[in-house]
Amino acid sequence: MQSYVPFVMFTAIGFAFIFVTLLMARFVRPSAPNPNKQETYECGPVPVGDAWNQFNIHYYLFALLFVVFDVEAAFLYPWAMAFRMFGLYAVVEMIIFVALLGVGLVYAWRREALEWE
Amino acid sequence: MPLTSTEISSPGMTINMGPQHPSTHGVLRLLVELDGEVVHSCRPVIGYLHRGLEKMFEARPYRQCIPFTDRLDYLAALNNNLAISQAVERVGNIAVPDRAQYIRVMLCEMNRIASHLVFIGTYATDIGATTVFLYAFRDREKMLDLLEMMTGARLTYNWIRPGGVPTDLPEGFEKAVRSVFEELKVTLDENNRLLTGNRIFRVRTEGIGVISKEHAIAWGATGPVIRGSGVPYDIRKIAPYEVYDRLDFDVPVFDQGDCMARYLVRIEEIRQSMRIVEQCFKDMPEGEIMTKMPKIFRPPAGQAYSRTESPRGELSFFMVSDGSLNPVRVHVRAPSFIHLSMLPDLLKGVKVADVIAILGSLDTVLGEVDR
Amino acid sequence: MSVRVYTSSKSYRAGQFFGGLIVSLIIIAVASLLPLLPWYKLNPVLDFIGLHPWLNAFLKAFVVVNFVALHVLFLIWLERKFAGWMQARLGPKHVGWQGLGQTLADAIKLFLKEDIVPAKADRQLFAIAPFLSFMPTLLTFMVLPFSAAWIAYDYDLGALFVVAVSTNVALGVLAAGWGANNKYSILGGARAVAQLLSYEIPMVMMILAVVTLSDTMSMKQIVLRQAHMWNIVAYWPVMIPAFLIFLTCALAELNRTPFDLPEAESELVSGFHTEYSGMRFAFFYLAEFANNFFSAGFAVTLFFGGWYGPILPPVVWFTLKTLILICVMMWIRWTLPRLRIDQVMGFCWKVLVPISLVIYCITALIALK
Amino acid sequence: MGVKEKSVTKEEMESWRIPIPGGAAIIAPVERIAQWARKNSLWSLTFGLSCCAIEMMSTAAPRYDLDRFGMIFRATPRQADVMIVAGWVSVKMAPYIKRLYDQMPEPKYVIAMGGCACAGGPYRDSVTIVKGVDHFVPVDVYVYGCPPRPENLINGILKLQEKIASEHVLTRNGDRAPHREPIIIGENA
Amino acid sequence: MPTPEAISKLQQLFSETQLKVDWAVKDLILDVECDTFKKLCLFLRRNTDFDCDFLADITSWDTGESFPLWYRFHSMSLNHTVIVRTNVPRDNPIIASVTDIWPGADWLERECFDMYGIDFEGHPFQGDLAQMRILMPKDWDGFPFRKDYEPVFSGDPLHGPQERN
Repeated sequence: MQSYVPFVMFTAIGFAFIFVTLLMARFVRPSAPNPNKQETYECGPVPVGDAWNQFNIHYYLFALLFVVFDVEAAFLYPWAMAFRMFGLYAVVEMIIFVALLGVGLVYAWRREALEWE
Repeated sequence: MPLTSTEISSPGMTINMGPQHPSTHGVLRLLVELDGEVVHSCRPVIGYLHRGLEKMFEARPYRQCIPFTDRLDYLAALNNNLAISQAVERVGNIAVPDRAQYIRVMLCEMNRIASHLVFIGTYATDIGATTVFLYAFRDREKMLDLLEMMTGARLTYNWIRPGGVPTDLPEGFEKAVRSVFEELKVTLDENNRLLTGNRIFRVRTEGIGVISKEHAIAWGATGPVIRGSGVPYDIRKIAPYEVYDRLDFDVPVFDQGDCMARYLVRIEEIRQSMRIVEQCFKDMPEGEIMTKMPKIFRPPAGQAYSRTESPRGELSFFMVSDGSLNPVRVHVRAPSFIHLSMLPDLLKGVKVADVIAILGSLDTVLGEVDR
Repeated sequence: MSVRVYTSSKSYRAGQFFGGLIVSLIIIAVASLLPLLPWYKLNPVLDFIGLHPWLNAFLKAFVVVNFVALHVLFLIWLERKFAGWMQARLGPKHVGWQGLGQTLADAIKLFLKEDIVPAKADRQLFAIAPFLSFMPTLLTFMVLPFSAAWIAYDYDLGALFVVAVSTNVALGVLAAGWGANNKYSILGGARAVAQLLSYEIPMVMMILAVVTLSDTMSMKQIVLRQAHMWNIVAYWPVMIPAFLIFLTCALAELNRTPFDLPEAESELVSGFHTEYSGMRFAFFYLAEFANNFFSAGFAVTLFFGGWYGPILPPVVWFTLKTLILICVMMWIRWTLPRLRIDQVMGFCWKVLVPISLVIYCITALIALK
Repeated sequence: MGVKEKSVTKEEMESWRIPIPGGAAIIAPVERIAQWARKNSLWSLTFGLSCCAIEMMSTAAPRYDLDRFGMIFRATPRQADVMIVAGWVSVKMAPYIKRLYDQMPEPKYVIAMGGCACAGGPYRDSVTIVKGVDHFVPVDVYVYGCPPRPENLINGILKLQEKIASEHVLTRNGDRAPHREPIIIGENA
Repeated sequence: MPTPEAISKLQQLFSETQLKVDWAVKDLILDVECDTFKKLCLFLRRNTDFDCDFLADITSWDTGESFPLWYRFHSMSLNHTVIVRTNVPRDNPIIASVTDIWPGADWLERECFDMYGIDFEGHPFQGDLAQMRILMPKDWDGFPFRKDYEPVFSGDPLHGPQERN
């Protein structure tokens, strides 16, 4: 548990830093709201429609790819700490693992998942 | 089959770009319909600078129209002065002395350089290279110094007028011009290396916003836009005015029709303009600079138009006179106006970032579009 | 009438260059002096070895927060001055000596500025976004080793911790973009997430490469392994490309110019922080520059031997190296144009990811030796 | 229409000031700091209309360099302090400028740059042009000229800084209309 | 300048067309009636001796009795300019649109509509006043470039015409 103390403290102090600053600013800053000011900014004209609508699927695909590769990285970190125990065998296994992922990447590439269009 | 099926279409998002937008080059408003990052359709809305200039001309004597033309295409005010002066001269059958013609051509070319430098700067900013903007403006300041030396103003010169030019070249002008040009040639190469040789700039502009030759002609594009599409349409060559037929210069033409081609045309035009100015100094005859004009100028009834090559394209003034003090009608054929009308076609299916790249490459001036 | 025509000869331009060189050296010297004064003396005091762990952590966190805030003030000034120098102008000049008070004035002004929350915005998300973008940055500072003694917490999983925490910046950006209910913000936020996540992968792989070579994840240990030779020199065939990939990814993570699409001024006004004003906006700025410092410092830790260097104290060496790297990033920022989103993503997935996978495999083989 | 000039009493103005324990002795230095910060960090809205916008760009460019005075251009009104209306304002444009001004956070300032923005300029007899932006936003500094030279604009900015430095800034109410005394530069031009 | 044979052929086909050459700038000027105008345009575009593929300009003005329209065409291949003039009556200003021949005529025609109220038959936005308006605000009353135009002052700078002062 002891090792989490700095982590907790940093989070708390960071939070407090922003919070206190914003709170202090709250007492000194002017405030003069008006309907125009409250409205969303869109280059002067009144915004057309709402900004919250469904998004293109491309973003989603990149997120999926990211998850795959990040999980890979998460596996590799413990591996990097321990592979010296097993020698070349472990390295070859890791390369096969990475190559499998590479094949996946090539597959996605070929299926044009990496194209934005 | 691609993984990303386009059959699932999300409801479009309509975005306003402008009137206050960092890169709409003035107060153009683009209503862009987006699907994610891809533009479905785009509708330009103009008229935010409309001040009824053509109507105001109708209530003014011919010579008093000139100050207003400065504020049409404010980046190349002298070219506008020249265009309306030519229209008035054609209506009133006025001949212009040779020396005045040379001075006019020279200054117009210098103004063209200044205008193209603004294009380089703003276009670089549109693409994201802020530094080039400042370099271009640093060079432009030197050009403005020269123009100020001649005309006494930085931006709105009101200097070329029907019948000639008001003042002769000032002392030491040639020397100043030469020294500035020496520098400009160096800095132009530098800027050019920063952009043209830059891979990022190339991928952002090559093959983007392609205007085919037929398309450009059908839509009435002129100037660097049509020359970037492979049509050697330059009024200075095909219908020479002033002394352009006596000068030796090339019309740069590129075939690709993309943003890069339009950019390269303008870069090359700066070099050609410098060439023209240097020739003007060499060939300029001595003599009068202003024709004797009547105090009260009443041209005969009739219609006339002028065609000139402004930095943006074919700038033409159409003038109708009924023999009275004021024109009945002055119409401005503003090249930017025509170029903007091509936008909806050009912007179909491009990315948001390309909207800016394409719009910037047309180099429109909204003061001219809205009149 | 005569008008002065400004001309510049070759010698003038050479003078400009050397002048700039001298100015940059002075900047670096000043920058190295800044941390020199309090830090070196505070070093033993700050360790607080005998204190209660909670109090110890509290004091450390307090000092780090203040360091970050103050250093960012300096960094923003440096950025503007550097930009001025690159762009043939002067940069801030009239506020304090050579404009050093400029950022302070900006900060106080933003502090006194009205705070606007759009009526249509999601208030909770809108409010939490600055926290989400600043806190991960601050947490990464926790494990940044300025010297062997001056490290807030020598976490034995430091490198992994950095990877885990710094990804959360994307969350803050997305919250800002989505919460404001502004179309520019949303596009900026979506771009940011796609870009930050994608560039995370080659970056993680390169960190992993260094970890594999050093056989440790502790930041302090990574530097200690470089006592005789910097990583980038010792294993140059893999580490030079690794550093270049790391730098590229860092630029992308920081939204700096070839990759500043989330806040692309020419198309998305201000991107994800379009709707933010006053102090809330200041925190995005703060986070961005703090992140910049951290990325450069992290690169120094991984590749350039951290605090090691002759004569000068370790903290100074570390800061000096970091500042030089920051200047390189600024140099890149003020030189290059901006890419398009599909090109950014294509570059990452088609170039950086495969290369980084290959480099990692080679590194593993080297490390085995 | 135009800007409404509210008449306020001195007590009313005093009541807007933020009550800080310690009274004037504390307020004075705090206010001085606030004035210093505000005047030295005028972020301008990237907003150009016509010819004057080009001169505004020139002013930001290397020879004149607005960054010296701590003035940078921000693209969004949410982060801007001063709006330089550079150019003529048509009837079609006026509502947008009004909205942009409204969307800026307090405290905010307006510089009317050029004859057109000040009073209609050469287009005074055009039906579509508004005769000066002060018909719908309060203007702090009028910089005349057609277009004003960069030096002139810098003069206007410095004058605005002086004005800010003499303002009571720590007020909860953002409406500074009663304090406004416009500065006019080069009116006889 | 088109060849004499081409000009004589044009005169045979369009006998009612008045033909004039402006020798100062060597332009061919054609005066046509409103109803044969479209036919002439098609001829100019399609005939290889004229080959007017480039529409340079459209404008009109107000004489008090009618709205003359002035078209300037250019041929890229033959490098000559042809000007076509026609008159539309003031009480019923309507003329065929040339947007189907030269797409670039779109905005130029819209501008003529905006300023003079001339209706272009066959224009994509024909009859839709709000869409046709291009420079003036959508809700503007009247056509400002007409000689008899009297603005209705609203007094509000944010809406409607401005007073002259």
